[in-house]
Amino acid sequence: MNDFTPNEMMTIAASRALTSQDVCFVGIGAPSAACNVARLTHAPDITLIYESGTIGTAPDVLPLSIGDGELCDTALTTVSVPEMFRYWLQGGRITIGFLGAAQIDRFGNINTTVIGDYHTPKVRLPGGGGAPEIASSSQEVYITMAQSKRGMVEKIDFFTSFGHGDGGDQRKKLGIETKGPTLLITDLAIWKPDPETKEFTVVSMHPGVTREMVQETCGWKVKFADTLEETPAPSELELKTLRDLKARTEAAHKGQAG
Amino acid sequence: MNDFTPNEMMTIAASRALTSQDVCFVGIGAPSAACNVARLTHAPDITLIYESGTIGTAPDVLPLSIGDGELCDTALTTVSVPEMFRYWLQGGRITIGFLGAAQIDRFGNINTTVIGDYHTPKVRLPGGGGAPEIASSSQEVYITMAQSKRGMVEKIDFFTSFGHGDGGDQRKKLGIETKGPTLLITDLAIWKPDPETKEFTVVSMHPGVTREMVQETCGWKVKFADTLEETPAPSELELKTLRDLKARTEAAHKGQAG
Amino acid sequence: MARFMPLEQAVRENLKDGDTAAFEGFTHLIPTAAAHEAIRQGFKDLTLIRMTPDIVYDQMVGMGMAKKLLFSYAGNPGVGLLRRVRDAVENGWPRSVEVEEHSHAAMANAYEAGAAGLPFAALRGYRGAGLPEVNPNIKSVTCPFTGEKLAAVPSVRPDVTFIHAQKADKKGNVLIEGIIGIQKEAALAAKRAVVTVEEVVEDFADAHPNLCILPHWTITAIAEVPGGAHPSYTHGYYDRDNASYLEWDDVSADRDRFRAWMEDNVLKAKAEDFAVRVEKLRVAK
Amino acid sequence: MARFMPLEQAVRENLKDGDTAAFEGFTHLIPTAAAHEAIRQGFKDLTLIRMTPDIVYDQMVGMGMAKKLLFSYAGNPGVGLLRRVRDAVENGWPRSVEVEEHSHAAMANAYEAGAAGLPFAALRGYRGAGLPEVNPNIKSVTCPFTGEKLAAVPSVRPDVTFIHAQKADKKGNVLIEGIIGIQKEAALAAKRAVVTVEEVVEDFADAHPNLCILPHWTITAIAEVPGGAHPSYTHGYYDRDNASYLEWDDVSADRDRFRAWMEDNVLKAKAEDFAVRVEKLRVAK
Repeated sequence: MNDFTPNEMMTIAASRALTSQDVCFVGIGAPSAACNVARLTHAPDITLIYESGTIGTAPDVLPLSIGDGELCDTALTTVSVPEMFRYWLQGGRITIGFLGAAQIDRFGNINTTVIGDYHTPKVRLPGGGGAPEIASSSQEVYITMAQSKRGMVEKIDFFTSFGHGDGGDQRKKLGIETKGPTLLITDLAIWKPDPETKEFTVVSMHPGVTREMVQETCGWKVKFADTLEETPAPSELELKTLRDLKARTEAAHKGQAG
Repeated sequence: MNDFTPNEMMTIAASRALTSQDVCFVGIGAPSAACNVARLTHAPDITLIYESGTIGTAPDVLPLSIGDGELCDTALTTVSVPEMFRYWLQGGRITIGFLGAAQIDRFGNINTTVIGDYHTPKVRLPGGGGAPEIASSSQEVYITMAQSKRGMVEKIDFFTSFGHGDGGDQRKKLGIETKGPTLLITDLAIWKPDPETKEFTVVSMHPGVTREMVQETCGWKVKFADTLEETPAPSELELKTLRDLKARTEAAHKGQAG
Repeated sequence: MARFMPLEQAVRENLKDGDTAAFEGFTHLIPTAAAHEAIRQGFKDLTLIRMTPDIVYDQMVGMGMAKKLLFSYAGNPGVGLLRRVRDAVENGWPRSVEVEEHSHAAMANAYEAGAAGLPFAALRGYRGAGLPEVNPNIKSVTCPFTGEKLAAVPSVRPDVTFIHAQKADKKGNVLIEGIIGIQKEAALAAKRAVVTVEEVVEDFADAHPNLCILPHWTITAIAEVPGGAHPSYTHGYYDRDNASYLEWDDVSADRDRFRAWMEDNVLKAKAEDFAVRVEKLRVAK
Repeated sequence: MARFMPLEQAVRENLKDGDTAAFEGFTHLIPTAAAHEAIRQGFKDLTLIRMTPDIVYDQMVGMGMAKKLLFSYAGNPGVGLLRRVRDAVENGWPRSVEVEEHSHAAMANAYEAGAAGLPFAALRGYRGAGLPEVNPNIKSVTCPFTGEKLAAVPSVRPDVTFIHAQKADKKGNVLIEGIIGIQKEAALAAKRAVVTVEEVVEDFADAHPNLCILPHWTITAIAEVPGGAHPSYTHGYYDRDNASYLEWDDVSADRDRFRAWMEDNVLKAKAEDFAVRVEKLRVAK
């Protein structure tokens, strides 16, 4: 039971950052798994919100999209999409916006729009969806993604959502009152922004991970905290909860045929 | 059965102006009675909307307020008040806004706000409620009120809602694209605005009414159309429908004790 | 996070002298019991917000609790004028009251903007109307695409909003049904939201997914007060007491009679009395 | 006034070359049958609006029907990219497509403003984001009370909106349940609204008063098309066909395979085929 994949460690480490008091705006993919593991373990009263309008949802399987029927069936209430973005996100009621990223820089700025030039893109990605305002209206933003040189870059191609810009107090200068990215959880480490520069700094490495591994999979020169912790390995309960969730999810999504 | 009061004639004449195709934003009082008589006689498919959010309502008794439970019970759907004013009224979906008035002038401008100066009023009336935007956003406005020198005045004390202003094309000049008041039904006559000046002009007098009676109860010098019609007397069905409705209403409202 | 408590405590902990307070309800679900509790606790210098101040605000103004009213229709619905409000505005009795007056459309939009965290609301409104001349809080914005000029009003953000609702569940989620009015927006726009409910149920598991529900984490305090909307009504529980609204027109016509009525029916009463008042008005479930 | 008619007629009468058209549905209730009918009828030069263009717009773009896309998230939800949209944007195959891109918040507000008859929507959005630099339709307004600068976007007013819903009643009123998304706003914002429904029932007399209902006089045409949202789903009728979304990732990866699939599954198919496609996905009532 002590065997676990880096991806599992990532999801579980991310889940630990959430509490029963949080109202979490959940992005699809890794954030969704982490949020639901938190709900199924130490944060049973966490409020999960998906941008499709489902508030206080408790899915038994992970949704493939942000609008699966399971989300509505298990929600406290389901509101319209304009209400979701006006009253709930813009209204300042989200404590944690939880995002994934295709490209990220050291200041938590995210690109999910294009690789290359916007008008003549090399790769046209899906775009921001809810991310631009999740990043600015949530009280804090957590980000989770697997490390790679392609994903963690010196300079992102497009500012889909704003993190800390060039660092320092640039958020404030732009009139953004919220905290922005305060946590980055990868498959190798936990990162927090430096209090001054806002550059993401490794504060904890997952079991078995070395500084070299972190640096090799990151496109910028990594800063490490003076006192570096080791992320506690997944507990049996955490691992079982995550794996059961994934197994239920796979069964549910494969079990349907056109 | 041929006996009827001027007030009954007023309500029934007003009801005849409505059709099954109308989407009518209903003010309380005389407009409410007229709209429901129309629904119960010649316009069964008329859509009645009250500002409390009830759409397509069909009350068995007249509501005392714009938010009686009966309105919700019999409605197609009930929406929030902001939605009512944004999507339904401002959205341009109301064909007829039906208003009453405390004070009116010859151009259909209405005052239900104050008698006397606004800041030191002689009588503080309830105010406009929905009227300012009912008057500007409905495709047309019908007004109904009993005639009196106090009510039909040369100059209103306050512009609660805008009719035709000083007449002519003043609505257009103010950027109001809708038709404004196109019909005034009193207990004595039916009035329509002159095509050019927009001054309300008597086009039909109710049975037994004389020009003198109309003038004596009106604070401005009344204009009469060249060809003046006589409003057809209430039919048996109309009168019975109205009286039954009033009787049901009275019984319902008196039957309750605190 | 919603905490359940007696109404007396909920009012005491969440309202204070000088607050900007909304007791909202659009004919339906008027939080009368909460307003009466506020009257008993004798607050002063309140700015009272409500689209349709009716007899509850007539009572609070008549008791001298309000320094300012922000409203869009100050009448006894279907009956007539508010005589205590008139006495305050026209004669300054028992104290003068400042008035900030809007249209329904503007106030509905202002609450909506408050719930949406915006500083103002834009609407196609007030054209040709007299209110912009007497209310400096009606300004304008210009559409940057079409050049159209629209009315602008500040969003409404009360210190505290009181509403009445059908049900809370045990976690403190609140369900509002029927004529839902402006209550969701009024609660979300406020710093603190206090809710009285007809009853507390286990959960809303069987409720339709699209109903009007306020999650427990949007609410400060909940008090169970059966009948708490009387003489307004609670859809599914009891009917509107239209006779009481008609009666109020007499009671409020005279200062002494008003005072005596308030003494008997509010100052000497308590939240539990509301259940008795609606007994004959209850509807078959 | 809603008229009932076959889908073929509803599309033919309400869509034309060059139109600005929204086929809306937020994961749930995507009007696939209507989109496929539009593909069969071979329209050109459409401006396609949708918050979440998914495989339906991938198909329409791949068939060369769109000259412009207005959207906020162009992905196959939970699966990946839209390969036909990519091919059009990156390589101009089968034709180049103009892109107007917003955030979800901006588009939701733009539809909302369209339904509300306003020319623009204001939101606290886009701060620090890159889109305002590449989209000239993102401007700003200043709050006349606080001086705060907010983002402004033009309201969305499609020539025609297509949506799918659970039920119509015999008068043509339409009921939408579950994840209601942006459909009410999209229908009300449009000049013409076309609705496909799972079934037609007598009336909605037993429905809860606060459900999402579009009155018949807001709708142009209604066609009964059971299964019409497949591979999306209809809450209460059948589940989302997630396998089909995964399959599309393969189908759409290759131009020839895409064309062949479209020939077999869309061009040679008809509206009635949708009922068969959802048979195995039906949920217990």
